[in-house]
Amino acid sequence: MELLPQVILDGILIGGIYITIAIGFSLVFGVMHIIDFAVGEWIMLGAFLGYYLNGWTGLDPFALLPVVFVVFFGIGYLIQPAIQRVISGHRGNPLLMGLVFTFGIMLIIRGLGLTIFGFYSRSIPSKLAASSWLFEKGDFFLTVPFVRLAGLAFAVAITLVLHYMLKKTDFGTGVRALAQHKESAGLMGVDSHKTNCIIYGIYVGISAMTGVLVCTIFSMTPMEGGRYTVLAFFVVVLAGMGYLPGVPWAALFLGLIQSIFIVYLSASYTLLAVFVVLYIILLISPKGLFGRGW
Amino acid sequence: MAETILKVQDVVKTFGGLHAVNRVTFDLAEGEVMGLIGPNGAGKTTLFNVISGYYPPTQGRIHFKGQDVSGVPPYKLAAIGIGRTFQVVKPFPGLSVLENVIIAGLCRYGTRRASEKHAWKILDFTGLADQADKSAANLTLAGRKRLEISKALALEPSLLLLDEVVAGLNPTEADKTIELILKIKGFGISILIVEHIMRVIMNLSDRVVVLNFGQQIALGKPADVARDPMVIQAYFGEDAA
Amino acid sequence: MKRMTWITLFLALSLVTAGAVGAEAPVFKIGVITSLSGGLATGGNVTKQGYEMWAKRVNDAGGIEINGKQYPVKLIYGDAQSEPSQAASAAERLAAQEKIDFALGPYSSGVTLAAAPVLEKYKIPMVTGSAESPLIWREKFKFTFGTIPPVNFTGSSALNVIATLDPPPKRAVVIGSNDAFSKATAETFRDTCEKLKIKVMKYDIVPSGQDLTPYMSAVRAMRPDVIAFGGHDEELIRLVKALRQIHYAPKALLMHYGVTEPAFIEALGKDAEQVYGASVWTPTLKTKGGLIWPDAQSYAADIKAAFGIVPDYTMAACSAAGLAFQAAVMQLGAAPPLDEAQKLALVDVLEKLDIHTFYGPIKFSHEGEFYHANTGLTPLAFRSRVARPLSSVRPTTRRHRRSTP
Amino acid sequence: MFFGVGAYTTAILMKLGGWAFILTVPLGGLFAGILAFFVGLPTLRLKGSYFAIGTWALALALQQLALILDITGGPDGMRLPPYLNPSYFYYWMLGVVGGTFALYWILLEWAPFGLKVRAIREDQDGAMALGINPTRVKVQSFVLSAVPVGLLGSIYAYWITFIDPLSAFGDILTDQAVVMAVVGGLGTLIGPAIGAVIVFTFKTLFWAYLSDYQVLYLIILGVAIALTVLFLPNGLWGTFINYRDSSRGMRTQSVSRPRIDASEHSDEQEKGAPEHG
Repeated sequence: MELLPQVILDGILIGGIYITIAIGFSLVFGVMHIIDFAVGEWIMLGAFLGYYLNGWTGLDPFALLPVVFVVFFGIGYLIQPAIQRVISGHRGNPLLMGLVFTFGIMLIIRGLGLTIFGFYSRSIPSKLAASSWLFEKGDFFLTVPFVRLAGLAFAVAITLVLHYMLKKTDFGTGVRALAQHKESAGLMGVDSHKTNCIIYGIYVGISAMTGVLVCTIFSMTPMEGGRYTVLAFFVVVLAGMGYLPGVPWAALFLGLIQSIFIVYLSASYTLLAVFVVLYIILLISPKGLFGRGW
Repeated sequence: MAETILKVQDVVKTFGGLHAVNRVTFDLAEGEVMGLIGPNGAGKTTLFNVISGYYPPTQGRIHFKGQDVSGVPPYKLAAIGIGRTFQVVKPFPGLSVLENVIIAGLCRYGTRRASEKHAWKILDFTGLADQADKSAANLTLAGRKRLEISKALALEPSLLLLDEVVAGLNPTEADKTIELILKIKGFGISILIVEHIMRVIMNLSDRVVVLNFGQQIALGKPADVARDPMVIQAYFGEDAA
Repeated sequence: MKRMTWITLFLALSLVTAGAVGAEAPVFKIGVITSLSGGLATGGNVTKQGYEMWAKRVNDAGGIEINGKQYPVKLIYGDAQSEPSQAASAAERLAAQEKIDFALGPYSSGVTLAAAPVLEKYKIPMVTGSAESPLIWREKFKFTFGTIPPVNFTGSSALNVIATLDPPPKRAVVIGSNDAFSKATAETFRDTCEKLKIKVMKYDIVPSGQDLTPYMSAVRAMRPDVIAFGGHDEELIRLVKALRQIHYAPKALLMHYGVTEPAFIEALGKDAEQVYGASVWTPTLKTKGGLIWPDAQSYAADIKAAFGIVPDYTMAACSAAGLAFQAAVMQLGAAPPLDEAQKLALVDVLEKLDIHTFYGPIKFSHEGEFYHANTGLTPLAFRSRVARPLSSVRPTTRRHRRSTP
Repeated sequence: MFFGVGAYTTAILMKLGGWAFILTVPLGGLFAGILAFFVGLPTLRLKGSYFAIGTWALALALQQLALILDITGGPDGMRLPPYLNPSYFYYWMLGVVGGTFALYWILLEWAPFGLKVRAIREDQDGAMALGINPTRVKVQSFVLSAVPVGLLGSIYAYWITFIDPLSAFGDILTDQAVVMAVVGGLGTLIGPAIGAVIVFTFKTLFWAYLSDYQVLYLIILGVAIALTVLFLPNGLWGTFINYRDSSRGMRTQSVSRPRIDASEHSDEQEKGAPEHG
């Protein structure tokens, strides 16, 4: 049977999930130079908010995304000043300071998550999860799971919205100015404090929505945040740290490697392959696949 | 005439499409002081970086003591006798003045003890001995420029590349530094010096190379070069020519 | 450098604090080494609740009666953090500093394999209510016992049931997650399939935490009758969801662990149907016990009242591990604290133990590949969702006989 | 990563080769050093955070390899015969740690090597002009830091008697080390040690008295880290040093003064990096 189309499709669909995992993370790094260790925890919290909202309202998880975004945008907006304090001023090595601070945040969230949600896996039911398109013609077949397709569509939508926001709006111009030069952006009238808060809010919001998505497609436990932190990290490094346009391609690349490797080469060696590829790419081009990182 | 120590042949260095240095050719004799001048952005520091190995030349060759050293990394050049200073001074701010010089001496004298002895001699010579225990970060600008020279000297170079070691100093300090350079010249060390202040160049140099937009526009005795219309045009604009 | 500092200080401090623990009221000090944090915390917490339930009931009754006097039990926890090295450290701390009389064992095989030698070193008997990897019992630890039979003892039972389906399955795909327990499960599935003349078309050990959807697409193209998967709880949930998403249902989907777990059923809802699994205990089982709980139903009711959940076999096995200790120490008639000779004697008693509990019979094997595992039990095969035993099947009797001559 | 190499060297040699423990320890250090050399050569060309990410990826790859290979026992790990004598290991560790501290002290404070390292840390271009080959010094330091870790990995394997890919190549210890480094102050020898004492004492006390609230431990640790970073950016030790120095006034600083502000300069380097690159 001809598997290749299916394998490529599966890779792309996995990549779609990786896009949403990594894109907010990349945005925050690009603008504020923060490596947020808690990214996986935001994803986890979002998943659980989605789970409970779904339980109370019975609405489909995709319909709940805006609510989750608004709630976590608020949380991110409120937390950002603390992070800003850590990475600014006369402190040694702001990058490391930010990393350790968010590591602390991660432990807090994980601890609270375990206390409140318990240890078990949860997953959000969705009508979409039970259906798929199936094309079959002789040896050729292709299954398109609706829920994953919706995930990819969501990823593309998020990417386009961010792109539009950064390139076409005044706010976006301010953000880009801020990313390039903090002081002169301030002189030109960009309110860096507010802009940073909004960007961080957007990032936390996107991550939380990703959580809902992940919990619908896979499942979630309060312990699992770390896995997504690693994924976000790898995608962003492949894309080039802080180079936003690279994220979707890096995510798809990673998804395809995984998918092709697990089917055609050796299932056991899949993760090994992912790490080796990451290492080699770093050696050849430290600034990511496109050489455009920070 | 003494033997040639440095031979710069048709050296080109481009960044992207920009020719920072374009076909520069000159020789430097043993014991000679060569001035390298030109307006801002003429490519002087880039040429320095090419000669001292920080950038490989895009085209052309550099020979030092008859040996092709194009593209050889800086630390190897330092070991075979090319010392340099930086326009933006690069002391190790967390280390003391003495330690700064010891590091340079390590290249010639393997042990720390021997290198320290050597460093004291150098510091006596450059007049920094009384500030030896000071942290390099706490030196005045004049002190830091002098430390740059001390470090380069500690390598016991046969060729010294000095990048604006006088610029920014007050007249008294400047005179002291010029005096120091003349003393160094007295040891027979070849010197290639970049400087904006004409007075310095005219006093020190045996010959002068003039760069403008990366191009070599003149080469010769200071007095001749000063009269060269192309040089005057480069420095004072079209109207003066 | 930093790691080195950390380890040295750990060592130095553990030597310093070793002498600090003084005499207290006579209680049985029981160390509980399990993963309360880290990736295996879900299972770790299940074991913790099982042990806790037992200790609570013992202490409610005033303690364990030894020669007419009652001695309460005190549980002292050591968090294995889902990491063997941490388990060994925790065991070391419990043994050297807390001077425990007895230990109740960890969740997951890797962690047990790390803790067991340490306890062996200090001659402290341990009964574990989890850890189903055959590896543990192959190591033949003198001081380690387990109430759940290893997966190669139980795992084949479900396959035996599947083999009786009509029409009989012919082709299988076996996958295991790459951790000690899951890999052992997958190996058992593979070996049993071969024994039952079910052709294993594909056998793979995959790194844990992978998205298996592309793999399943490939498997689907092979159209196996059975998919057998060895893995931990959330991996099982993901696999079922992945199959659902690509709209593929093999005749039978076999998983060993977790199919009877309420979380599994809750997370998957209807999708949990068609999943087969093996287990050794359910709350509906008919058992008769002497100590504390008269039957499975009363135990389940107790757990429900205390934690609001339905106990699974791991939790029950953990409470039963406590019962095994209780029975053994009562037979021995030794009051706390136990000295080294008494601990050795306790091992002898445990080896000869043959009791009936709410969990079923407990009788540890003396030799062979099931050395010190509880082979008194009869494994059951399940179909999930209803979590009702399909039938009770003896495991391959030949093996069974060899282990208990 | 080098910890795992040391641990697996000892485990494989003792278990499959039947070697004596004492012989395997130096080999653990040696293999860690060799690996550091071959890894360092290409990886050390990378700057700052990219280097960290590169080694991280490689450590994860090694972990996967240990999970897959047969010689390492795969996910089942390796078990060594237990040796009942904690003080034996205590002296081994003390010896290695003491020896390492002494060696580092000599190399960094007395030998030319220390000056070269500091020169590169402060200004790489400046150091190159003085005849220092940065790649060489970096690889040397990398190997030097890997060897003791490999030795400790060897000892650890026999002490704990069980290793598997997660414990040997896991990052839990690394995380803690980062935490301790920052709690205790960065860029000093003593800072991490103080951080380790505090974290360890806290952990022990917590386990002793609040064993039922393990999850709380995560939260408290998280809060402690966050508060330290927020209010004591130089770590406890660094804050102490700063306080001591400022109360002494800005007098001449001695040569061997621990450099708390190293990170500020490295930050400048980071910012400057793209221009040189």
